Amino acid sequence: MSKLVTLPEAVDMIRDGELVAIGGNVLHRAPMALVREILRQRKRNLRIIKTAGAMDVDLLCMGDCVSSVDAGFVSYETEYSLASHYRKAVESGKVAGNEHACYTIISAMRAASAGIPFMPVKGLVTSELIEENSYFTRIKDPFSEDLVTVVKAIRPDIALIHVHEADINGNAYIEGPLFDDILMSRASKRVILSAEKIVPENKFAFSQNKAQIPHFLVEAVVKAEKGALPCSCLPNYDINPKQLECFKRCETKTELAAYLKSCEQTDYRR
Amino acid sequence: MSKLVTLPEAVDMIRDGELVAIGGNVLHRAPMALVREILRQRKRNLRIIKTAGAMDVDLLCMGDCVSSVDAGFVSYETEYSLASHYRKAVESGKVAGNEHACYTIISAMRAASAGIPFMPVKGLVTSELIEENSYFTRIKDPFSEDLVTVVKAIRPDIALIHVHEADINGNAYIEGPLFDDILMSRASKRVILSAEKIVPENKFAFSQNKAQIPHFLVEAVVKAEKGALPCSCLPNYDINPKQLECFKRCETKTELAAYLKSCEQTDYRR
Amino acid sequence: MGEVRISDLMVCAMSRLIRDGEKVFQGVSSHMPMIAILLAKSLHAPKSVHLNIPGGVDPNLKKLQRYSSAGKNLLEQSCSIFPLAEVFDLSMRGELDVAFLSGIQFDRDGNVNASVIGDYHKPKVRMPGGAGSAVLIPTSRRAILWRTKHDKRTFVDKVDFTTTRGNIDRIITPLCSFKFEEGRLKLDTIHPTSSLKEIIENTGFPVEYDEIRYTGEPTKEEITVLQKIDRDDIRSLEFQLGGK
Amino acid sequence: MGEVRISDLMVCAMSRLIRDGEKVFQGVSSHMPMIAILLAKSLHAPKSVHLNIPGGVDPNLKKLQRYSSAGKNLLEQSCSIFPLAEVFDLSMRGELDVAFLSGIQFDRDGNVNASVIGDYHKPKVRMPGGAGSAVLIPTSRRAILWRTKHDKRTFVDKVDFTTTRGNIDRIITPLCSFKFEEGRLKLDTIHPTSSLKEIIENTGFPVEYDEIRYTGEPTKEEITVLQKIDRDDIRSLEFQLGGK
Repeated sequence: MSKLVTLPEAVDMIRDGELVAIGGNVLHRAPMALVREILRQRKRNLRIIKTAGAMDVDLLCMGDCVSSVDAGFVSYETEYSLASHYRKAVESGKVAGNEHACYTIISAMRAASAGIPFMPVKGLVTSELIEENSYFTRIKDPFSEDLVTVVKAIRPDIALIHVHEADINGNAYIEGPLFDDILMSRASKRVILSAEKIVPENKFAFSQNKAQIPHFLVEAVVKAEKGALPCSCLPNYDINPKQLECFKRCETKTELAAYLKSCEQTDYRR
Repeated sequence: MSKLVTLPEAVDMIRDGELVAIGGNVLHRAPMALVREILRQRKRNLRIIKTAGAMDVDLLCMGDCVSSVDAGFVSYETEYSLASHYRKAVESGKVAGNEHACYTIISAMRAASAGIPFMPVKGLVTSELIEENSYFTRIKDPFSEDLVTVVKAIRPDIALIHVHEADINGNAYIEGPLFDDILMSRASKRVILSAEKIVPENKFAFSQNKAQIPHFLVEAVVKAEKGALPCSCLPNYDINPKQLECFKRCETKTELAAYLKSCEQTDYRR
Repeated sequence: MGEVRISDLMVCAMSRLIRDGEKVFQGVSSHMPMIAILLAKSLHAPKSVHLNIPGGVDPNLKKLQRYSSAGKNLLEQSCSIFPLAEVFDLSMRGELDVAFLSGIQFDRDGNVNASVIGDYHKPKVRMPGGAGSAVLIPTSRRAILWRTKHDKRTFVDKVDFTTTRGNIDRIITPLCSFKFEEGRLKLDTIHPTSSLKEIIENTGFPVEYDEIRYTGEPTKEEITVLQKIDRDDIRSLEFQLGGK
Repeated sequence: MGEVRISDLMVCAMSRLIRDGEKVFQGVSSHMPMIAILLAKSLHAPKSVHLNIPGGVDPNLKKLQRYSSAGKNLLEQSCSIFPLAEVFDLSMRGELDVAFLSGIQFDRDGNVNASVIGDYHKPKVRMPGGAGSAVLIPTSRRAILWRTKHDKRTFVDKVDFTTTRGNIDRIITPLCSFKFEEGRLKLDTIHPTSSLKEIIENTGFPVEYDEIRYTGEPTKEEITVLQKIDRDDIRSLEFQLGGK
């Protein structure tokens, strides 16, 4: 049975309030078509998980889709400056900004992927993050009696990951940097993929490049050529500065709606 | 500076009493040339770490090189029956057989690779292994107050891994099943590689197949064509049943010495 | 029925327990389960997912290795790689449907010994180790155990050592299939090559059952497929070698 | 000296801290450290190891990305892949030599704030997050910090929030280099474009020093190499954009 669905069908699988992990890193291979459709469908109170986010998290905050963000970093990099909508949402108290190091997000997802409730983290030593956040605490190492910081497991309800190739069963291949997406696909209860290209079912069987995400972890696949734009999905395409700047200039709901509208033709292309 | 050394030089780097992790799985890609040289150099009191061992552990036990074995499984598979020298050594009390599940070895190495003192293990629930072995214990999950079993980290002093290709800097590539060798290369303080082939320094840079073990983790590289025999190193070669059976027939020290001698020409070929 | 071989019967019994779409793991020294999975995938459970140690998901096995059920051939033509450590993780988070595992002693309460005969720290016999059993029996949705010996030293009143216990679905032996229900092992089906009497005589605990049922014989179709996927009769190896 | 640019000076100062053979990590929003590593590898530290987020070990960078220091180009012609999660692990087990990191506030006691200005739970300003700082500053052998702003809001008496503290080696600013010794930040070298007076006026804690020393100007060789590896002057981006 094919797992291929349309973009609206895929996003319809996300329920308000769910814990949603987003693949990619800063402006690279973020599942932007899926993110835009979340705004169009007015999802609410999503709790976002990301190691290093940028436009994805910013856009979701501007669209009022988010109640919390657990991340190690949320900002555009040097050239495109700060994620102002995320920032405003946290500063106003609308969104809970659950601060992590990228590594504690990774550690928390490793815990989830191994079915364990927490993960010790060596590096978090002298930090007010431990006292101020309920997902960190210190326990005794039972073997040495030394204190060790631990982070609570994060098991996302759903992961949104943009890949280069997928087949209709859900086997998926990412070219180049994997970032933390493979771990994310394991840590999450369900996985929705958007893919630049739908490949024949036996393609990976006869290829050197095996799918890094096996079909049985995947719930749905959306064909989404250019589905990461305006973020990059190299080697297919680099960022689209014009579209990125166009969004960065959005300040009102009307401007946001216009931005979303302007992407519809690409996003809905099958 | 080249890390290429001879087989005797490599094994000379292993000190008596060290915690030695051995790559491969059962009869597949075990670093047998290195193992044989350990016997020739009469190393003593090595503490062996392996997920699923077979002839490697058996041979080391027969050579009186071992004081303990931490493993999930030590046996030849169906056709070649049990690891009788390992078994005798444990039953006689000469070797401490520290019983694990393969997964608790993996978990313990994951802990070491993340610099943490222990790792929670979901699956070890009702088991006398927990009470009877000091490297397992139960602690409270600080977030739920539920009990969780944890395994103590295992940080081998040295890992011995047989690979298909390595360059003189220590970058190494394994074809086919990786088993737990990549994790092992991270968890261990030092890594010694034996390689079927020494490839030019820029080979991996221009290849699709990148080294899975980066040079900076590696201390020494030995050129060891057929270095896994009589175990398999596919696709290069499958097991050598004749040599395997020849060893399985060894019962006395004299026969063992003859077996080791018979491999010298292959093992010492440069 | 005449020509029913125990190895065929056991493999078919194991195979039929696999349901379509299930994720199924087989480990080391596990030729019979490996062949059972291949059989199920050829017949009633084409969408079941074959997981193994090297990590080839649903390999297209052209030739089985006689000496190993964990070799490189298990990567052949697989679409994705999902090796041992990942399979363990999958089970730990509750998503592995079936794990084929073994042990050397089983008792009526569902305890499994894969460790030692005798005292744990001064064992009379040290076994190879349970490999996956200790962590997979408790966490897989259904653990299917098999053992090619069925005698009073294997099915005992009380195991010498509890390596693990957990979600046991069935234990397949040369004489019968046990199921685990209401906290104890019960006779599920009697192999047509055996009898209730023989089972009772060879079991170290009282044999309990709800009704007398027999294991279905291998069908012609099953035998035909078995002969195709396992030309060299590797499924009988454990018997030829006197059990593991 | 005339033409010394602060961006060149800072990158050279960072670069010179890298010793041959060291494993050095640069993260997100880290163009200056990235270029400093490339410079070191071209000159005095050819065997230093360049680690980054996508994971290309020692990539052969033909063109830098203006908008990112974490892109796919960082895999180009690398011999092996060692991505972020692995770099973190490496640091956790004590084997990462140098991590280039940042923060928004630093105090004399070596505390680093990468989190908020104001109250943690009701922040006046919420920062992007420390990404790697919180776990890498304590675990890397030497954390080298850089910040393109040097004022009394950045170098403060007491940070608003202690995100982390740890093995700080140097903090490179547009005015000077601080070192961390005997439990406190001390002035290490004064940039030739600055002065002790300017540093004191722009630092929120008493400026302590053992002796007055100056940061060496970029050499001709360094500038030549910089112009080659960073043709587009991406190293000056943080200044053009008014700091991060």
